[in-house]
Amino acid sequence: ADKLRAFQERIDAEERIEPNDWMPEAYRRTLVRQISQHAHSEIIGMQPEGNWITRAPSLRRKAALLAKVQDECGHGLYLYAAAETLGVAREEMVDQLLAGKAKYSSIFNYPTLTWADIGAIGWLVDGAAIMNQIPLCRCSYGPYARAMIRVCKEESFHQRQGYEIMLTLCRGNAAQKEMAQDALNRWWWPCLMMFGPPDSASQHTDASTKWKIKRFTNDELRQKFIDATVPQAHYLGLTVPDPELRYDEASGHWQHGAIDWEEFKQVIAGNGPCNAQRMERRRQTEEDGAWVREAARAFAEKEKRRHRVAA
Amino acid sequence: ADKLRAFQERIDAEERIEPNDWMPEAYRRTLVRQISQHAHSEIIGMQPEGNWITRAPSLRRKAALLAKVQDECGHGLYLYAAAETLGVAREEMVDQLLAGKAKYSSIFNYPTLTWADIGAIGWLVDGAAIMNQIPLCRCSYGPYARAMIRVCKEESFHQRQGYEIMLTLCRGNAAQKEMAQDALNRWWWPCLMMFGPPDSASQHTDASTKWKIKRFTNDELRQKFIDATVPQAHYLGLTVPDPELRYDEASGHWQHGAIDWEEFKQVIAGNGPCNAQRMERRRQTEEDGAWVREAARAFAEKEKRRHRVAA
Amino acid sequence: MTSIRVTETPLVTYVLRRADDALVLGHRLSEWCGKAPVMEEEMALANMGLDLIGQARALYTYAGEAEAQGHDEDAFAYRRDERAYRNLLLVEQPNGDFALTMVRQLLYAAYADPYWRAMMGSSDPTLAAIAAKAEKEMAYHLRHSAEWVVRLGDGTEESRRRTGRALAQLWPFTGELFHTDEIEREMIMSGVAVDPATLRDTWCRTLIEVLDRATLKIPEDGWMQSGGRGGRHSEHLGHLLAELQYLQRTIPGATW
Amino acid sequence: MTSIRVTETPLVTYVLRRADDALVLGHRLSEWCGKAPVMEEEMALANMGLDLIGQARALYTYAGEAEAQGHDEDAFAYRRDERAYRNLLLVEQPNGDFALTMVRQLLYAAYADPYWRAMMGSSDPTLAAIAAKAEKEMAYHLRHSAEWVVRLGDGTEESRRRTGRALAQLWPFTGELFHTDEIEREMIMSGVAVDPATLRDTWCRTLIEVLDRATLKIPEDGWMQSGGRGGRHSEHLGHLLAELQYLQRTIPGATW
Repeated sequence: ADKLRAFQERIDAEERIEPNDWMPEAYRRTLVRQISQHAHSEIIGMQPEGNWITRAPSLRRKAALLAKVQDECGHGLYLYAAAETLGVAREEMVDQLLAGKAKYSSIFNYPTLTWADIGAIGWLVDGAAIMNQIPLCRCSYGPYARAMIRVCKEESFHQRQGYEIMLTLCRGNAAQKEMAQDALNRWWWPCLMMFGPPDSASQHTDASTKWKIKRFTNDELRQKFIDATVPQAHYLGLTVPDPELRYDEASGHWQHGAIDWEEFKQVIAGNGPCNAQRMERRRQTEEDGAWVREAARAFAEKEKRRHRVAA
Repeated sequence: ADKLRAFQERIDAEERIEPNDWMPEAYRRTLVRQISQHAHSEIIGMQPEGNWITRAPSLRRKAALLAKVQDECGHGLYLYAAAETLGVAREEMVDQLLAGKAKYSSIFNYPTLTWADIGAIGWLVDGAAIMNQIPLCRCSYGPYARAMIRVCKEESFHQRQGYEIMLTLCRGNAAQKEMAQDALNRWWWPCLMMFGPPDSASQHTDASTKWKIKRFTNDELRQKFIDATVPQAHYLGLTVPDPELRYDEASGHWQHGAIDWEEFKQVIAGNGPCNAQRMERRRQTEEDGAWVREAARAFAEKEKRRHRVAA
Repeated sequence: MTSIRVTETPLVTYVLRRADDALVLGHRLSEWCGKAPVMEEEMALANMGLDLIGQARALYTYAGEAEAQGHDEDAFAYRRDERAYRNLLLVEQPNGDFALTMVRQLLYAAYADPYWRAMMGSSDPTLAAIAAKAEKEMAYHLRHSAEWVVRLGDGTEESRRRTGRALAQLWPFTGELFHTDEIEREMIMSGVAVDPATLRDTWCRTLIEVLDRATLKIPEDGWMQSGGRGGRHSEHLGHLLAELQYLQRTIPGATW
Repeated sequence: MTSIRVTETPLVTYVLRRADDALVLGHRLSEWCGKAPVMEEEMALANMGLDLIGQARALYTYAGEAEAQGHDEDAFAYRRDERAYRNLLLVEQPNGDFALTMVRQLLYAAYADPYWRAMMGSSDPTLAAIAAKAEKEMAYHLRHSAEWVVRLGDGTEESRRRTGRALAQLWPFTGELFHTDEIEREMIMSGVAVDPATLRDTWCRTLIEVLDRATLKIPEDGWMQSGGRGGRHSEHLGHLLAELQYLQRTIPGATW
């Protein structure tokens, strides 16, 4: 109990908790769950964008997209590393993902149907991710906070890139502009859902807030995102697909229409358009690569033996 | 020896030899080799054309091409059936193909690079095949002769279709016409090689001629083909890629330049541009389908048992 | 822009949806060419592919007449983007193994056979005529795919596992077969179209009967995917179209 | 027609050939995205893909300058047909399994690393500058692919079998690395290009050294395939280009 009090005092004093420090088991569990989910999201998130690398419409875009997807893999790797400081191995986390026991962001269960989706993902999905992640740069757990600082820097680069794709399309010909509007239509609501259920229904907020893992509520972050994004949509000349959207002079906020939480629930439950495809692909990749990992292990063993003999 | 003389007399009298008739072992072996090679050619020949089914430029062409490749498979099947009347099972023949012990027509070791190649194959490859095959309709072995009658009928339909593709391209825009000329450039010489080595170097002609399996020499058939094809090329407005080609008023034949028999030798030896690819694909198909054939066998077994129990 | 803009009326849209189903499934079957597990099956898969491509051509041609904007069958097939395609998600699913292809064919044919039979009574004489031909073809597809599903389901352990997995994988795409929307209702009301809801019992009975012989069970009805009729496809269709349309997109306006 | 017509001079052709090598191999590597056997390898494959696409861009841009017909990098990449592509057959071979991809990378990098090193002395300052960057990159590709080939060759039975098969499969495509023709000779004579024949020993030594550690043997030199430099490709390139070029062909003339 003393330990617990001391721990909370450090949190309250905005001190960083480090891997070797004492921490409550629930704090550790919450962090492992959140960080690994976050890592899984980066890895699964490679798929919808990866779907357009071979079809990117210019070499510049192709290179930028490949680099972006590579960054996501990098984010996944250092997030797994951050989670490993809490005593759980990457393999274990990946197994949980493949077994369907660990979650990843529901947004990646939507398909990328046109090139404009690549713009929309950068602009909206990365934009929403950044809103979620900026406060995490001040998260009480040191390794996670430091990982997030790096992630956020790269994400905002991606976000600008995505917006620039949208801008190019919106200044392009009629077909391109239509493509951009269509992408906004399909991604807008799923992006609002990225912030999670409304505060009235959220489960994890309380403890996470006390531990300074979470610093804003879902609804607060969602509002921030909307306020930042709506003017950008207008600048692009696009229509946000929410007939109830209106600017509230008094609060200075954009007020949105009702979110279809039933859709969110279904996607979380595994029924999104691409859940099965994403998991199958990840599983297939693991399976196809098994012989390579085995060969690498066998070779490392041989090398070790050879060095021992040589020594 | 009596039997042999009687056999040769029947041949000389243009009688058909049927499966249950006595025949010399060498006759049987020659036929099995030739018919199975022919069957393998039909099956392997599905690949270069199959390569363009998903990319055919109109629905009419797509349907026609799919139907054509299907016909080839059909030819393969009844040629295997004709060979089976000589006491060799289809599986055995296919095993020989997969083991690299049986040959197929060298022409199918060239790649189809553009849509015009589909036209060129129909026009030239099928055209050459027909030249080879029409005399086989009068082959001394009944089942083979009857199979060839059917094959030839369908082949000449394919040949007209191929020519019509070329005609459409040659009447089309500059890009299309260029495509057509390019295809002729690449297919012309390999097609001349389809008739086999020059008579001066051919091994099988003698016995096959005596047995009325073969009725014309390689060079005779090649000349027939050239005489029929060159005016068609001119009608299309295409240039035959043989600078030495010229019409000989005296003989009424088109005289061609020297054929690069080294290329032919290499392709026969397995070094054509696609030999490895064609065999690998056939092997892969066999391997991928193994579980299906096994399931079909297992089911048939079960059904047999069930019927026995019911009876 | 090499794409056309379709002037959508309920009839045009209704016909295009069926045409797209047929073309996309026919294209998928044609991808098997040269890769079938037995040579006899090369013939059968090509046959079914040809039937479907034929249906697509007749339907596209009719859509062009109904639209009266001068679009022929190839304009619809080769010059519409992924988002303008209106086929069921079921038919665009990749071939997978032979079990998946045959289960997909069964699920579709068990629907399409009674569908076209009913459409023979359409108040639209062109559709009724197309239906008369298509019904015969789909009856064969149903028979053929059912035979294979039974054989694979009741074959070896391996084939049974694959067939069960294919069924589970494709099941969520079957809900869409029976959807109707504003457009379809208008066509149903006017007697042009049949109400797919009336086909559901037949479809279910056929499947139960086939799967029973295959020693497999119809999956429980869970969440159903949809979107194809509105042009919201899976990620697979775009790749199919990139290949299908490449040449017409590269040399537009040519005669082939 | 959405295709361009290239005004070929020896320099333009020479540069385009190298650009096509880099683009096609870079594209192949990018196809691995999200499918690598270990996550660290996702990073490495993407890195190598990015290096090659970067090389292609620099070379295409230079080809455009040399041609002076207003063609930018994308015109060359997206608006030339298969027969106008001039890459080596080696680099267009499909990825196959990880062993094949790594052996392909080794065979190419063992050539490209000394090639670009030598090209740093080109009399053409733009090519010399591109070479300086490319050489560093290819040295990494060589190291990385060599490490994997050693690991796979000397790993398990299975990995050894796959690596040996990959080597046998790709070997016939290595002859083309050292070909020269009229065009190349002109460039060699003028000091713009290096004679690939001078690189052969280095290439062989590198391979022997790597394959020796991998417990594998260099295949005997048999018949060698060629044709890529003249636009006579394998059947694989057309499918790659259908995907690569789809969007530019569909909506031509747009800015992306």
